[in-house]
Amino acid sequence: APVAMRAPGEKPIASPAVRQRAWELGIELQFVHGSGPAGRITHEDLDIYLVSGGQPRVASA
Amino acid sequence: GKADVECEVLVLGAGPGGYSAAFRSADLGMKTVLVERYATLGGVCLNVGCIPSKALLHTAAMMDEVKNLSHHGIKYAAPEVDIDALRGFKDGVIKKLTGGLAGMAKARKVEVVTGVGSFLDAHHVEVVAEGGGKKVVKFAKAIIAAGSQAVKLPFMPEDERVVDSTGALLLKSIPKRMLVVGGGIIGLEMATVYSTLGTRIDVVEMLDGLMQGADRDLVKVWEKVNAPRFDHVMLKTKTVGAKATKAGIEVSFEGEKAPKEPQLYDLVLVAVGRSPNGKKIGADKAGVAVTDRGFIDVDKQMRTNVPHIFAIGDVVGQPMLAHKAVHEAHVAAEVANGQPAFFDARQIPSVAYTDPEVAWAGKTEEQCKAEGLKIGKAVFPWAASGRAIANGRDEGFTKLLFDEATHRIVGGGIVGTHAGDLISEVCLAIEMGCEPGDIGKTIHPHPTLGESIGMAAEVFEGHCTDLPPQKKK
Amino acid sequence: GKADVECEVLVLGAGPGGYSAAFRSADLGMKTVLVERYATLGGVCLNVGCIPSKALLHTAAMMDEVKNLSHHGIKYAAPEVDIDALRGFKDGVIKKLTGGLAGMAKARKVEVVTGVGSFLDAHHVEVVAEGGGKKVVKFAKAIIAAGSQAVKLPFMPEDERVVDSTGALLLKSIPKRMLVVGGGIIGLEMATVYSTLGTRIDVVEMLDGLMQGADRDLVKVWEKVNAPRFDHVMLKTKTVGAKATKAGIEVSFEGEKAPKEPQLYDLVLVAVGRSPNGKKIGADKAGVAVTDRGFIDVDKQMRTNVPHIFAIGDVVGQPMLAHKAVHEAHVAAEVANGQPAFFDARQIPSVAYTDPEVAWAGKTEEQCKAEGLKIGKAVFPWAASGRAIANGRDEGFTKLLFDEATHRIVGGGIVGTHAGDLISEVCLAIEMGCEPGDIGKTIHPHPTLGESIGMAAEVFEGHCTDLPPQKKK
Ligand SMILES: Cc1cc2nc3c(=O)[nH]c(=O)nc-3n(C[C@H](O)[C@H](O)[C@H](O)COP(=O)(O)OP(=O)(O)OC[C@H]3O[C@@H](n4cnc5c(N)ncnc54)[C@H](O)[C@@H]3O)c2cc1C
Ligand SMILES: Cc1cc2nc3c(=O)[nH]c(=O)nc-3n(C[C@H](O)[C@H](O)[C@H](O)COP(=O)(O)OP(=O)(O)OC[C@H]3O[C@@H](n4cnc5c(N)ncnc54)[C@H](O)[C@@H]3O)c2cc1C
Repeated sequence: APVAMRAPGEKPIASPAVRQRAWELGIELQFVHGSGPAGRITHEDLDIYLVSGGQPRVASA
Repeated sequence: GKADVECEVLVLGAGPGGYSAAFRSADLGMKTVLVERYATLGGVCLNVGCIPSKALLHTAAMMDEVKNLSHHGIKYAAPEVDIDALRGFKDGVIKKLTGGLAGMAKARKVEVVTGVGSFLDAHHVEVVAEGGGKKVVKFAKAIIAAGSQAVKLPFMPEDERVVDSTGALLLKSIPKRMLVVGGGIIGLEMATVYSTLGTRIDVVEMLDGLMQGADRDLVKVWEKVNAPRFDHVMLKTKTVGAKATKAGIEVSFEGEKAPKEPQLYDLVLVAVGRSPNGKKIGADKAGVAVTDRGFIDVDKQMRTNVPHIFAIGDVVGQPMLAHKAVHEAHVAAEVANGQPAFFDARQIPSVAYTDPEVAWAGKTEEQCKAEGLKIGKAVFPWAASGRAIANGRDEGFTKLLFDEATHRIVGGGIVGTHAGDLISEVCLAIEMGCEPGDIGKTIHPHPTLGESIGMAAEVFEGHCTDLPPQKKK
Repeated sequence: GKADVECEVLVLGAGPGGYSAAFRSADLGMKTVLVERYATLGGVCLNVGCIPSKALLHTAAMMDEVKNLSHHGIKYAAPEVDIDALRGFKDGVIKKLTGGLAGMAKARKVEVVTGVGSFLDAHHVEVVAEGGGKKVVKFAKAIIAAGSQAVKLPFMPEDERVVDSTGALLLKSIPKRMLVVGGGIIGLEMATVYSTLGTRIDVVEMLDGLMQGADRDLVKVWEKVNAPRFDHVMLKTKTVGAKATKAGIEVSFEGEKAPKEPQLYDLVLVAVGRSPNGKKIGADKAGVAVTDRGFIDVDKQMRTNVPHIFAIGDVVGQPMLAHKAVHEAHVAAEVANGQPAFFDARQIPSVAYTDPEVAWAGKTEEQCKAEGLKIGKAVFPWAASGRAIANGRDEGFTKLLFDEATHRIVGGGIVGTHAGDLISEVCLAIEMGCEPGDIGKTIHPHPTLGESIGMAAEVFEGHCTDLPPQKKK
């Protein structure tokens, strides 16, 4: 199972359109790495999440 | 069972929630029936709520503005006020909008069935028209948008001088003394209209402040400007009795600010809240659960406990606001159409259309404190806004709240003229998860009231050059 | 060379660009000198531009609104107009703001040197005070913010009845007939003020439309509402001569709409544009390149060709707007401080503070067409806005432009009351790269003018339920 990247209850930062698309794709934003400033999740992040087979991309810390 | 009409989607109630749900359903290609008790569409909002109140408030705001013009060398004598014509204007506004709705329903081939609707079972609603005629509508899916109604105070006498907001909006006459029971937005909006027309106002509120829900710093500015409208603002005070006499309505109070003697009023407006209509639609027959208080619980997709029956608007809970109803309506219709929509708003704004207006979105400071969320607060006072000063109205301020950990905006509040229009940018900023730099580096036009939002974001960063130097953080 | 004063940053000119640059420089800890020819800070914008014009425009808008109130049953007799008091109000607004600036300069320990400044070399400016006294300021870095001034028409007679915007703002009297030469924003704003005060207006414009820069659909709405203000709108027409006579200024025209006979005016406002002050500051002595037209070219960091000398505001180019100057100012100060700042705005909004207001941000339709950018256009007409109808002002509309390829918003325009405040949300949306869903799914408060922006985004997606059904795309 994917590992949550955020504390439970923490709302990931993503715009309404990105949130809507994630919902449509059945993606839990909780598990998506956000590449934008302060971890904002973009459409590209959703694309990467999808091609990586739903595996959360670990932040290249 | 047998049905007179069959449809894919039945919408019960034609307020902003209901008509938006019906229109969206029809636009998505579903055969839609809209059941409404009254002859006109639009519900509380268009007929006896948002719209008529704002028509009167705009007029009141302009009348007050005229008084300010005397400081600019433009002196008007007191106007002739024809309240029949004012009422006529307001009714014309309503008619234009409800007429528009009827036309749009027709254009969408939404069938409107007029009468009181009640569930017979999970797939049938019976509609009883005023004359007594009955129609049964069979539906595949239903969206409940039955709204709310004003709460009554049991001890108030049945008298035409005791009214709820609907009665107050009728504007039958301009009373000398008026009591507003309940210091919420609706009561204060009506108080604004009547006081501008010449009425002296008392307001009584059980809690310890007016306009609950808004942060106190915002309300304070409103209070200061509006103090002259009120003879008595009775906080922490209860209305305990009322008697209709020939001279007026005699009201007695108990509590901290209660006058010892009962007070006499020409008009009493009861505005102590609204209660949902969930218990009045035979929901149990459809198996839809209703809470004790009359609300219908729903999930993020606006589904009730019965998966093909949805509910939206005032009947599903607070905040009871038209814009919440409309957005929920779209979700319900889309989900009924099999789309993966969901209601996931980060913020639902509130506006008091008083003078000045008070508007807020996202989290309030009080909420952040209650949640233990550490926030940074940035305020831009309108006393430094060129436009506010040029307008002769620089009493307001713009406040933004940023999460200290993530530096994202989580809320904001504005008090000042047109605050209700200005707050939209804050709404968008919250939904987009903006940082101070996103807002502050966005070039806002000068000189506008809107630039106060950009400036407040600059204040958060210590970068504002339209204010005295800030202390280093 | 020898210097009377030494500083890290010298700022030349104290308009919105200059004072913002100086204040930001000081806030960053740099010793800052601000050189200004006039005794008050604030430049064109505060003294003879944005601010006084808006003070008068607000008054005018309210006077016009009073006329509308008669349709609401509120009848006012014509006001007593005391133009001395009106001028006094306007001057009071300016004083409040310029006084505030002086205080803020002091609080920041920005040294203000009053007099005309001129470069001696790349590290010295000589300042000549009105009395003739001279001071030399030595600087490590300089920020040029010398602004612009009104273009003159050579054939106009020297006469107190021929004025530029500064003269028009003096509001010496209310002429019977006024000619506005130039149909841009500044001219039309002044036309609005004077016509509300009772003046009959003619306007002459060489190009084929008023308010160039704005999309024609926006301007059309303004034109329709404002037609009664004008006796003649002479497009594609040139002013070719003028003669001062006892009866007035006699002006002759040539072109498509030119009257055959010269016309007589009590006041002629020349508002044909502004030219930058780049050639008047001895820039060559510092090695700073100035274009033929007097502009100073800068890079994204606001550097001129001389790396330690920056330039900002009207003197660096179009659009000549105060908010552009302020944002450039911050960049220049930060770069002078060694920070990696740069000016990279996606949009600079424009507003005509006429009645109704016209505001636009980002790309216009005309621009998109010129660039070959395929866009989707979404319009929400205010005739369907409950608030606009309640305000009795539903002539406007809100328009959003989305890139067809990326679905990102690239521009927007609004015509209607308070458009200038409303456009801010569009500015933020463009900077954030919003999609229609971002804006449309943001819950805007109802009933506001601001929600027209949310609705326009819904229109783009074909989802708006406050309009007749849209055709499927
Ligand atoms: C004075 C006042 C001012 C307000 N101002 C604002 C404001 O400025 N902004 C704002 O956002 N909100 C405002 N509100 C609140 C707003 O009006 C409501 O939130 C909104 O109308 C809720 O919409 P709704 O569709 O849920 O229900 P409603 O508007 O209550 O509509 C419900 C409809 O269902 C019908 N109905 C109910 N039961 C049945 C039945 N059994 N059969 C047939 N029909 C039925 C009713 O007749 C009604 O038409 C105001 C309210 C009031 C009273
Ligand atoms: C009537 C009118 C209305 C306007 N309305 C708006 C509006 O609503 N919104 C908007 O954004 N813009 C408006 N503008 C434009 C706006 O005023 C300018 O864009 C803005 O003032 C430019 O700022 P600036 O700092 O570049 O220069 P300026 O404001 O022109 O300031 C330049 C300063 O430099 C000083 N100076 C110049 N040379 C020297 C020298 N050699 N030595 C010493 N001092 C010197 C000048 O005295 C002046 O104070 C308006 C302009 C006019 C005329």
